[in-house]
Amino acid sequence: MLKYFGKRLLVLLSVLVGVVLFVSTLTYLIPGDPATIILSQRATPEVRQKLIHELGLDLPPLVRFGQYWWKIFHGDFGYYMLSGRPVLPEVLSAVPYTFILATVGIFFSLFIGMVLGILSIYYKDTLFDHILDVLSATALSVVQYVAALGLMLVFSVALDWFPAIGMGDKGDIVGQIRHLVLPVLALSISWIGYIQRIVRQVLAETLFSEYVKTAKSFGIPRRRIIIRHCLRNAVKPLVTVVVTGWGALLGGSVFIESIFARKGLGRLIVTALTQRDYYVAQAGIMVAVVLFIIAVMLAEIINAVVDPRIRLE
Amino acid sequence: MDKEVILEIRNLSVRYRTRKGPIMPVANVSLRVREGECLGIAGESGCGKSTLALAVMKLLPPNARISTGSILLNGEDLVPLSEKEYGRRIWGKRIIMISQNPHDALDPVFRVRDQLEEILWVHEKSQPGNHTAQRESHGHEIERILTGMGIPDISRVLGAYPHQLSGGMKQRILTAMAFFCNPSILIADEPTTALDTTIAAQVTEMFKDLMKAHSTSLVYISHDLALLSELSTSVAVMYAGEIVEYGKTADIASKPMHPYTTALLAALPSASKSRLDSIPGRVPDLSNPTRLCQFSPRCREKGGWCTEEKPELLEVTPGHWARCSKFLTTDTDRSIHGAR
Amino acid sequence: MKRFSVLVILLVAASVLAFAAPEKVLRATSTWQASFDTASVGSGNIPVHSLIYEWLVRYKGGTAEVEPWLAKSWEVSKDGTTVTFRLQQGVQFHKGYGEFTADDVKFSIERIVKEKLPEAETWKNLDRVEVVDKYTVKLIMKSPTPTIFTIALPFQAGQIFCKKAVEEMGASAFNKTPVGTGPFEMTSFEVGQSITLTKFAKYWGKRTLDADKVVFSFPSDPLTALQAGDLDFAPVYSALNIADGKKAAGLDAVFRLTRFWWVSLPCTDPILKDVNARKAIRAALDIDAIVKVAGFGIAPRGYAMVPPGLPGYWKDAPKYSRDLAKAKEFLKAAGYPNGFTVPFLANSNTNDPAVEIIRQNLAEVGIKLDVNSVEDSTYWSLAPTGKYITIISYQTLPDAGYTLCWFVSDQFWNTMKWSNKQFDDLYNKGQMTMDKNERAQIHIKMQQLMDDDCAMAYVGYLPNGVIYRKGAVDFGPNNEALLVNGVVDTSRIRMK
Amino acid sequence: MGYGNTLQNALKNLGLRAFHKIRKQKWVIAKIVRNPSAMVGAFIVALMIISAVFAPWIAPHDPLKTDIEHRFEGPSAHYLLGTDELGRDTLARIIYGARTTVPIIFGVVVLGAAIGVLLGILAGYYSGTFLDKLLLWIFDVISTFPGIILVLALVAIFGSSDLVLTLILAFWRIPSYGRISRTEILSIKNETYVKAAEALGARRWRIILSHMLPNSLPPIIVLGGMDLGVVVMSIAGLSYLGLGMQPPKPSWGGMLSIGYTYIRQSPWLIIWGCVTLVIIMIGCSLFSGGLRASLKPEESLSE
Repeated sequence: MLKYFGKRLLVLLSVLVGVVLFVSTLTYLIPGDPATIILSQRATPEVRQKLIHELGLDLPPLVRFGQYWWKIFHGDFGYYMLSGRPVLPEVLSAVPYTFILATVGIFFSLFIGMVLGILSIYYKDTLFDHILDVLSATALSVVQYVAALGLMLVFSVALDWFPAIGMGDKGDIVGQIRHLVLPVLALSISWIGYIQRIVRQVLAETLFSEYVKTAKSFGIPRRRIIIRHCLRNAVKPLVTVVVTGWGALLGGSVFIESIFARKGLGRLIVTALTQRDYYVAQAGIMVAVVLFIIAVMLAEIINAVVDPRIRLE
Repeated sequence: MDKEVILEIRNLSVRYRTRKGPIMPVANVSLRVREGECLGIAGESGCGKSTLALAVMKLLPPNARISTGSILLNGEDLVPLSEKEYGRRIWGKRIIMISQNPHDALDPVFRVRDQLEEILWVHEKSQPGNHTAQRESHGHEIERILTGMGIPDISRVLGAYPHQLSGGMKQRILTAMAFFCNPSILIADEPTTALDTTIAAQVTEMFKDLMKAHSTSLVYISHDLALLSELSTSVAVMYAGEIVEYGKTADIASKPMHPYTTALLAALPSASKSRLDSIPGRVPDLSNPTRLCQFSPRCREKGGWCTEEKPELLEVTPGHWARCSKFLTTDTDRSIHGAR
Repeated sequence: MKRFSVLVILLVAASVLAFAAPEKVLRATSTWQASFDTASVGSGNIPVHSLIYEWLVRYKGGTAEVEPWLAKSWEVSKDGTTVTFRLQQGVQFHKGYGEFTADDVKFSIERIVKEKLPEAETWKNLDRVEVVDKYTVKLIMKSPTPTIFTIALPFQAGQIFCKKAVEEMGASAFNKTPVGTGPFEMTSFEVGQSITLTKFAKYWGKRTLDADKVVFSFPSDPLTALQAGDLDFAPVYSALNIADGKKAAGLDAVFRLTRFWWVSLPCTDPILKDVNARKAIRAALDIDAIVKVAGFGIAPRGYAMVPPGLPGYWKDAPKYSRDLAKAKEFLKAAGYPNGFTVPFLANSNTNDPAVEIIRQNLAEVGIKLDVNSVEDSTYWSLAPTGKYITIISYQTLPDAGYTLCWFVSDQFWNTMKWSNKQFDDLYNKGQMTMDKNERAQIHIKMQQLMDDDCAMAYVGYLPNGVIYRKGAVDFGPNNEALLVNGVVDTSRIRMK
Repeated sequence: MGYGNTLQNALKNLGLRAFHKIRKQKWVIAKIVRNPSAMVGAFIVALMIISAVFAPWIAPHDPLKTDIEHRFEGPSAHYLLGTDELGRDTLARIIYGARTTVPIIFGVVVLGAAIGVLLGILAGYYSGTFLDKLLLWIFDVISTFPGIILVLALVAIFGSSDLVLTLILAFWRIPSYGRISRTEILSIKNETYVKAAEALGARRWRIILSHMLPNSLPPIIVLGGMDLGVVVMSIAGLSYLGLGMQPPKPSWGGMLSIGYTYIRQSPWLIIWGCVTLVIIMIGCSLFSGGLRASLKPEESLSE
């Protein structure tokens, strides 16, 4: 089995290289010249030339591309264009915040989504099932930044139960939790809908499988069949969706982080892209991709553990 | 001498919604299963025998419904029962069914031991008396049951996952567990079809021993008449959703009445026969059942009377019914439905 | 159960601690500035940097006049080329970098010119800075320069840095740990997330803002944060934000109408290089509709570039109103009787409704606009190229010369690429004349030239100011905390 | 299924004889008709297409005509759903929004599915070979990119005209179609009837097109149904970042981000934006759910 994972790791590493190559070519092609965007209106032409030369923006793209890669090879991931600070520490410092948001968000949606999925199977084809079906479709359609604003207006402005922006100061755990509630809610509404639909669909399929017929005919109670047998077999597709979703969220959810003013990878990458801060964007995307690949590996390991057929291949 | 009737199916019909419109794979079938006996149901594939079994077990797929008739278990009609009531009183306690295809019959993600222990636990919970049997004792009990059934190398089998075992092994395990649960009726839906002959013979032997050891009455579905004649006390032959002949095994084996049964018996290989007769034509399409005798297009003994009206299931000799107009001339009109 | 009770005690202790010492914290937001070395970056983020750095002279509350600050007093030489400053004594720099002396003034100003930093243009006329003694310094200019007191010293180019700190730390470290003489010193910051400034105990001057800590954060939607009470004030520079701020319960807005707002008509465009084509566009535009739709009841219509109330305001500028017949005439004169097609640049992030009004106005006379709606950064990269008509607004500065400097020939930010020799000469002359009225007349003449040549269609004045929570902060008498061009100087804010 | 029957009786009582005729002809449609939620879904999807095709005849006003005196108004007799920042009628903009958005979302789904399925079938059929690994590698590269950032970068480079946006979003959706069709092909590949066809010497392409493609269609159509809603949401996300569709044409995604900008001037814009999106999403999900139920091969008579 280790050989199997070894091969998979190699493939995923090659994917990382592929994505990184794709990223660096992409960010160079984005129009808009950084010097104009960064420097103030009062900058004189000489200052502009100085900056362009310093940043190496006047070199032909291929040379810059090579230079960039040569530096990466030596562990230098480039620097902020304006302040010259090295990029990697800043990007890595954003990861824990995104990690917390992504993990809490995905597990919260997983829990609620599964409960609703099981309920809708338990009461299959009743009115309750159809209502849940429509509700999950509505949840799916919730656009993140609209949800974020709505939750803020209701819970922060009107009811003032939770703070609107920020992450709470370092020591104060209660504050950090209170700052986490609204972003997690805004993040997980669409995921709850998505997971509920998947759980319901997979359970529906397993409900008509042979082994469920055998279990039924041996008198095993319905609740036990759904929880033990159907759900256990639903874990595999569910894990793939949840863990890849978690990986994508590790790439940071752009809207949630910028509206709730939370530090995060997604916001960092998008601000860097809009300010054409190439090195920050590329480093950010690389870190996000590495996290995503770790998530994919995790998914495959969990699938192997859950499904003996893969493990003993 | 007849034993008491435990399960009676009275003109049961099942309706399927399919792509080509509604069809009736089971058309007002009536049968009786006596206690401790084995009723064999024979017929070519597509004649509705499995649908009949699923109907009795209330495991019909979503696009099928019991349209008419009733299923009486010790006098209680099961058709109106809900799935919940089936779960509480019937499944695993009064009736158990073993499916035709052993390969998917066990949950792929659980070890065999866990699934058997679950069945055991459920079974014990339903027994009156205390439920404090510990988990260890389950383990021993299972080994005791399986060794009793002559299944070799128990520890490997129990520790394995379903996909690591052969079809035959899985079928034997399921049969052993079914008999252990001691249901009043065990429905075996062609348990040996998916197995090769040697293993099939072992499984059949197993059924015979278990029949003797337990008081369970068996409904054995197969397309192999030879097998049924060994195993069952009475046989019902089905064709295109209808019972065409029904009676004691001995009567049917010796004096088959319905042309279809005679043709089936003729098709069986035996030492004396050099060439096998085959039945010309194909199984009729169930989506437009004829008003007349379904078998007439392939019947050798076709006569004038076949085209007049639909033959009834008539009791030609006591305890031996056949659905063929040729018996009408001897004005025997005691059809199955009128029987006591 | 035992572990749970320990957790409860811990939580209670943590929350009590938080309330034990009620610090007075001012929470605000502003634009994120990657570096705190405002000289090297050019556009200082005034709301933040006004707490850290100070000036020799600073603007009097809400006016273009200046008052002594780090310089107690000063005399100007007869020929107007030399200014001698007497400095405050005993002023301490942050983080124990010692006392503020004349060397720091010399270093701060000459550094800009020597290293060609963005504000080098402002000190173009500087000869040298001479240290007379520890608390006296002489500013010697090549020729009399009125801009010293109007824009150079009290604004970006005049912030005083600590010579010792910059030399010891080196530029890259300095831009992370700024050292100035301001009432607050920067204690921590997280990139793109927050900046924290704490009270500088040994501050020399009279303190207006008596907060213990000032925290800047950067939400993308500050209005909701204000309503939720997580922010006290937020600088804004759009009519919509100010209108929303005034409308929202519990909030109010203070602003000055100092961003001049105009439709830029590119003069090097093959069709629009003919003045008649440009005049046709100006005649076809319904400016009042634009102001009504995109002004949100805050931004008024304007007829010239320098806003009213600032020196150089052109009182009797011509007031154009929409005249389709005239527009048709101009089109015929330009040789395009049934109109033409020109590219238009729009900023998609602002969802500006004016774009649609302009498109429909011009369509009525046959001028078809090929609208490119691009995101913010691409917009500000393409705007200065002079290939598009666009509706745009620039920040005015207290000195009218610096408002008009953008339209000198081959200036990078001259979006129309309009060049007029007479305009350039007037600009240089303006930078030399010391007399205020004469200088104002020159600036008015410059605006007339631009108007005659129809390089742009004036629209009006957009607001630049602050939204704040009522009862949280106060901006002083006639909003003195708001500089004359609407930028907020946080050190002059009063907490309620 | 008591719930389903009452709906049908209601329809019967309405005397919709035609309704009965439909039921007889098409089995798939009959299956959908039996399933009420699929009915609702089909109705909404039809509504979307009708408003896209017949927009000029349905819309009460011209979506581009501005009315400066009545800006940011709530629903009124004249403007049923109220007006936007330029006084344009919101209802007309929603209906005309279909005209711009429906071609894009169907374009994205059809294009993404076509390329994705093609590559998926190739990968599935030649599974184990280098081609399979390469295609899977490409799928991984595209889908590993963190969500909207890939689309954002591509739109920033190639601009956001309708065609370019469709191509980019289709490119982004290829991996999900590719993977689904590949797994379908793998499961079908060693089915007996495929082996039989190969044994009979059928040419490879004929097998793929005649046998494999029809069988792998159901899950792909279902994913396509769901994707319609997802694409609208990504356009909404892009418009928020300023990379949405070119104004002044109205678009469903654009409405949300404009509604967000002017929420304090008039909350109606974002309300109707969300309502439209919710209806579309419900429509697509229920319709695709219905498709899945009806396209699933019947529970064959397990003889």
